[in-house]
Amino acid sequence: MHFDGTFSIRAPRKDVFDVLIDPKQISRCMPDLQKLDVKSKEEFTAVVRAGVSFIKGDFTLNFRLVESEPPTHAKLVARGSGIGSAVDLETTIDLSDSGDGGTLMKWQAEAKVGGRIASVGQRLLSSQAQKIITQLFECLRDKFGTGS
Amino acid sequence: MKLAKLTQKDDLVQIRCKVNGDAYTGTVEPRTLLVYFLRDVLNLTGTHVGCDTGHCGACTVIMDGKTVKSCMVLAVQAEGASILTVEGLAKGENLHPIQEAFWENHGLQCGYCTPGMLMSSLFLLQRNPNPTDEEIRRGIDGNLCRCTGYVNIVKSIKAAAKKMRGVEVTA
Amino acid sequence: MRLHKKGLSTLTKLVREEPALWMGHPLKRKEDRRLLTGLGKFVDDIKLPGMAYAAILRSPYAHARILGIDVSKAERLEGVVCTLVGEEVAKLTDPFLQISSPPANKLKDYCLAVGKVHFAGEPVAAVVAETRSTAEDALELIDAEYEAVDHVLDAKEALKPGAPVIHEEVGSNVVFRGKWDYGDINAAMKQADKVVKKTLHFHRFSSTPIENNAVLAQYDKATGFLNVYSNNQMPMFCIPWVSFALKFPSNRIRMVTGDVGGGFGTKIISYPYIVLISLLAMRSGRPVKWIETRTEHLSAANHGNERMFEVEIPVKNDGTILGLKVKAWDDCGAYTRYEPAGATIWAQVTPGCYRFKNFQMEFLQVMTSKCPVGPNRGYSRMQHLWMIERSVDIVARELGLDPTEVRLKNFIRPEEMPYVTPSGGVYDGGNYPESLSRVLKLIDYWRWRKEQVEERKKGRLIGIGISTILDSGTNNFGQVKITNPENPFSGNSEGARISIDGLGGIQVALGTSPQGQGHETFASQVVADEFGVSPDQVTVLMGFDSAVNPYSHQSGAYASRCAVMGTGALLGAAKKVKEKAAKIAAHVLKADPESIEFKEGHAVDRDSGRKIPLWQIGNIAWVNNVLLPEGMEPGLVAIHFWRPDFGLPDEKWRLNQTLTYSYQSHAAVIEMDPETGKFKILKYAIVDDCGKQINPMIVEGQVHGAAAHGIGAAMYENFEYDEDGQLKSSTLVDYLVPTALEVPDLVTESMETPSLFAPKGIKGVGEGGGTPISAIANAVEDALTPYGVEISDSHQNPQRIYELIVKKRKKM
Amino acid sequence: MTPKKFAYFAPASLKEAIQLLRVNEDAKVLAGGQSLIALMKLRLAAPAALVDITKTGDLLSYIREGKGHLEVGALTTHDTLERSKIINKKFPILSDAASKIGDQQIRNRGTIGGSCCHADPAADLPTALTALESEFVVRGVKGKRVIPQSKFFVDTFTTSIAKDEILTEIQIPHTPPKSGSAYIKHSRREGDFAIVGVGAVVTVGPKKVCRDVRVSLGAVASTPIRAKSAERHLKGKTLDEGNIAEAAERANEEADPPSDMHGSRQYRLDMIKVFARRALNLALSRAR
Repeated sequence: MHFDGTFSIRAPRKDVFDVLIDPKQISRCMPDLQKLDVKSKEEFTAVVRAGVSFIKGDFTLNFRLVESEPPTHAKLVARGSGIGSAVDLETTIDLSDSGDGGTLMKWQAEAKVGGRIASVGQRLLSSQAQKIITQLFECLRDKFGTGS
Repeated sequence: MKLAKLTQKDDLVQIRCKVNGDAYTGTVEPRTLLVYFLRDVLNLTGTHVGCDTGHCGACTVIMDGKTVKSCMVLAVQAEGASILTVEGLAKGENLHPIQEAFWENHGLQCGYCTPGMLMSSLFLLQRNPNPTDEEIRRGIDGNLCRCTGYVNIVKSIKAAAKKMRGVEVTA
Repeated sequence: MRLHKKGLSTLTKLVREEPALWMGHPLKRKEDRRLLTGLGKFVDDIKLPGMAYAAILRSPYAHARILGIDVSKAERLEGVVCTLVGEEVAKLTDPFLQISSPPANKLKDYCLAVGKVHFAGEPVAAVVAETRSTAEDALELIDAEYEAVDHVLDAKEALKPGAPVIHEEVGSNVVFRGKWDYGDINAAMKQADKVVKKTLHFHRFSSTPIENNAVLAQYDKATGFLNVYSNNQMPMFCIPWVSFALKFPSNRIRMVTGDVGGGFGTKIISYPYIVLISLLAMRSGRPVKWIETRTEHLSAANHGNERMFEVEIPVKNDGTILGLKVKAWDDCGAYTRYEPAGATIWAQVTPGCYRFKNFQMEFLQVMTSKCPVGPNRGYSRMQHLWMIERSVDIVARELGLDPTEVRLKNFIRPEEMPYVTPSGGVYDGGNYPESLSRVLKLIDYWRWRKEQVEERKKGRLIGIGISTILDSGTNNFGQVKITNPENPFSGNSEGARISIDGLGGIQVALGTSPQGQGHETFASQVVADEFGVSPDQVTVLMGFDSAVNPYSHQSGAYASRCAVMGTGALLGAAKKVKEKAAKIAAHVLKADPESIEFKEGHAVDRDSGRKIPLWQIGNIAWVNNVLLPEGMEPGLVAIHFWRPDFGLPDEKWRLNQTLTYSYQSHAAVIEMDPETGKFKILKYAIVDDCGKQINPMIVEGQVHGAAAHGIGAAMYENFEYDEDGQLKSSTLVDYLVPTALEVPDLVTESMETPSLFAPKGIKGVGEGGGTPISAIANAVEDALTPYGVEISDSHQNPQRIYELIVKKRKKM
Repeated sequence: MTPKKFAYFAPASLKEAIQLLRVNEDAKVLAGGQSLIALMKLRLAAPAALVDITKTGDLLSYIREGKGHLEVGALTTHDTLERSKIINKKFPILSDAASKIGDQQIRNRGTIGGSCCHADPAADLPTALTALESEFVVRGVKGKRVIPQSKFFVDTFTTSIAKDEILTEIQIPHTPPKSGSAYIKHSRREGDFAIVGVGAVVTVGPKKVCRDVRVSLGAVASTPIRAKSAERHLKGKTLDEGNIAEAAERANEEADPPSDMHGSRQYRLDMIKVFARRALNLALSRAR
């Protein structure tokens, strides 16, 4: 499943970048964070409670910052599991100046869900995955106040 | 206000129910499905399990007069209920007319769906003693069969309807 | 059985020599009383003292390396008895036998994934616990870590350079590549007025019996026996797999089956589960039961073979088919559990019912990151026959001829029987033109054709589809030597034992392991006729027990063999028992053994009319044995193993691959809703001919069931994967098994052309060759004639049909 | 397959049930259980506690006349709805929907309240009730409140019922004379989840003019929705084939359907038009 989006943020690129690679900041935007374990600047584990309504469960996700070119580009991959399912997430963020002193953030996410959720929840999977991922990025955007 | 006794996840719950006319009392985990209560606790293994999602109907029993899929009902929900399973159909050596009709019309092959199919047929015929083919097919739309293509099941139910109405069946 | 009588052909009447009493009679089934009263004995109904339950953890990935599996939390859960992971399995067992030739046979297959997972749903770990629920709870506590690697879901993609290789040890994804070439296809192409070309796709589905796979294994330390209660369809055929994998002596493996809730082929390759549960039983020291869930069954038991075809058909303008040139890609999924058998079994019916002599087929079997395939009602032939029947209709359409006309023009004629096909098949009798004309009459074909034209004017789309196919039965295992000449299998054989005890009781045991086909009934009928008794007086052991039943390692219920093979074995055993009983009777009656016949429970001296009851013969044989003729061994029991006269493939792979060739003609009338792509069946008719029928009621039931499977496959059932290799239809919410509302009433009629080679003229029945899949595809295309839509897929999904219509509408 | 462990309560009154919901973290109401138990068996849902409201002794299964509306108790089964003479006569759209749910056993056990609270966007009754502009009576600690349909379905599997509230009744406003209603769905097999479900209610004025019309859609968004654009197009116009077809062409404007193996997004968008037209025509044919 592929998702992407673009935001304008009223903050300088460097500030935005610093937030995006800070595990503590990002994890606050994750749905119902249960636990965060920061191993290093590049690696952290988050336990989040995610799902749709009462169909939810805890997912343990190991994040790794695999590409970092401050303040323009970052790539974060996560692998984890929950509700008898495996989740692989690859997100890429590219920042550029929006001209008015703000930042243009282009994000892309590639999500792969396997196992129980994928095999019995096909009908709802992609719309719900989209919802969760979009919310995450909207939350990050909102940290800076919305742009235009 | 006094609440119902607070139970924990690991607590067992007592249930009382009637199965094929006999009263049973026992304790079960709340998560025990009715079908496993019947099969594992009461040793009534005629009721079968064929799927996880309540689609195949092999586990169909009659609970308080209506067919239910016993894999989609918790045993605790059967508290106080009266249940009829396939084992309760025949009276001693005498088969129920529906059982006879299935036998005579080759309404079964592997026999795995048959107990559930019989229960649905009984419920259908109790409500509608003279169903059309279409009504029969609707009446068993919750029971999957992979052997018969349903043709002889429909035929069996028609023949059973005649028997139960007291009309003589001619071969 | 009115229909049955109507179905008797003139030919049959001529050869119906002796007045059989029970054969041909629609006897009520002996199995039914227990099944109707809830007393059937299925695996899950068995409880052994101290029994524990297993549950299996499965891969969420289509293709991934296993980085680690941590079972420690699961093992600490109260009620957990033991666990097992792939690494341990690799130490405890040998990889499963492979029947392919090198390099595909280098494939390493274990009962739990070792090092890598190859499809979503593959078992990776197992838990044994005191209860089902606790075992399932424990699965949630296993931490399995994977690293996904690229997967491949399409057979053609899997062949491309750089494609992910499913099994590195094989080196590529190719299982088998072979070319069948008969006649002169190039000359046929030159002779042709036209060469019709088409690309076709046959989809994945499975027969999905209502009872899932089930295994209960017990290792008895006292006797050293491994007792396996399962619903496997070929329990003795899987012994080599179980014995070699477990490194356990075959003479201490006891295989037992009881009532089986349908099989249809899908229960043949359950040996990985038999090995897994046996290992768990050995490890835990407890009897261990495993009942597959429906989700497990749909995602990981086995699917039918998916196949792609590129077809070229040289034809004459008058509809004569000169030959068939085909390239086929068979997708067998992630393992070769019974493959590459499927790569050759289609060749049983190489030209279908048609006379063309020029045939070329290039066949590739390829592995992908999907559930492994396995036998499935109509195994490997239905894909091929669908391709042929679809092709015949395409030819008719392109030439502007009626599809019945093209069929009649190209059918093998009854007077050509027995007919030897280009691939060496020997068709054992039949009248295809009559079968077709009967089904046309049954469905009122020409009236529908007229009505179709009238209705089209009113905007109503009626479609009529027909199909005549072969339903080959009793396979010659020599066919697997085509893919690997080293395979130590050929021919076919079955065992039966008949005894008359000291009180005159007749007991029969057969090697066939039934799953609903009524073996107790048909065997009683056959034996009753032999001894001149009523079937009630014959007891046939239910199920199969290797410690009790006679068997061959080809025993089992598959490939429509039971009636033919079982009867062959029964007749042989009966002959032996009768010979001995006749000697005893002759001795007592002071008569010539040659003049003894068996009638009404007695041995009768034809010459004097004097007789002695069977029980008295049994009494002398077993108990009162001083009265035996001098030198005669006591006892009245015989085992017979019967084998048909089969050969081996020649250098061109010519071989008679099966003993019998039943056939069916189907006709479907549908009404299409062009606004949605959905359609319904208005009428469905079938004419079948499976030779002489032992029990016409059972035969008709088999015809119904096979048709319902084909209708399900054509209209509802489909295994579809998403781009990540996840099965989208892994529950009955999405895997759409037809209910009584979807399967129409089936109008049937039968013919009875006796087999020229099988005992009593019987032919195998029950698979139906997936005929509705082509009849319905043909009907859909016919209904859409105003749009000129072509149907190239075997699954008629409404959305796809709708999209085809929309595409054509845009062009119109 | 078996559910994970949970605590089970069978309170003797609704009041007690509400208290139990309030004090138990992650508790879920159990009525017929035909959706919930399946999800629990698949271990996709694992509530810590179930509060079984079928043994409260409070009457929750009824179909009766209220003031300007029909009152349907939350525990009324699909089977009862399907067979109810009054529903058949006044709200055939509900009989249509109820009769197409799952199969006979599911209809025997599943309830209208359960179906609404489960709020599966592809379910039949919520879509039909949306076209009827029904109201939902819920009881909580503070007593009773009535939630209008437009505020009831919030998201996939999500309603505006609070954690400690229980749906007790659905109120269906009576339609004026010369109204007709219908629900039809497009599905692979009859009892399957809808690929597209359409509910329609029309009221015919003098000269066959459309006095009022409501079209609801299921399985094409995260909740059942109204096809407002189609409604607007038809209101005030003559209810003839042409106008209905034109309105139906607009029926998918508010939809945002998902894709699955039975129907892609585009297929659903196209099918909405077809089934909106058919539902409107059927509803019209029933308007007397």
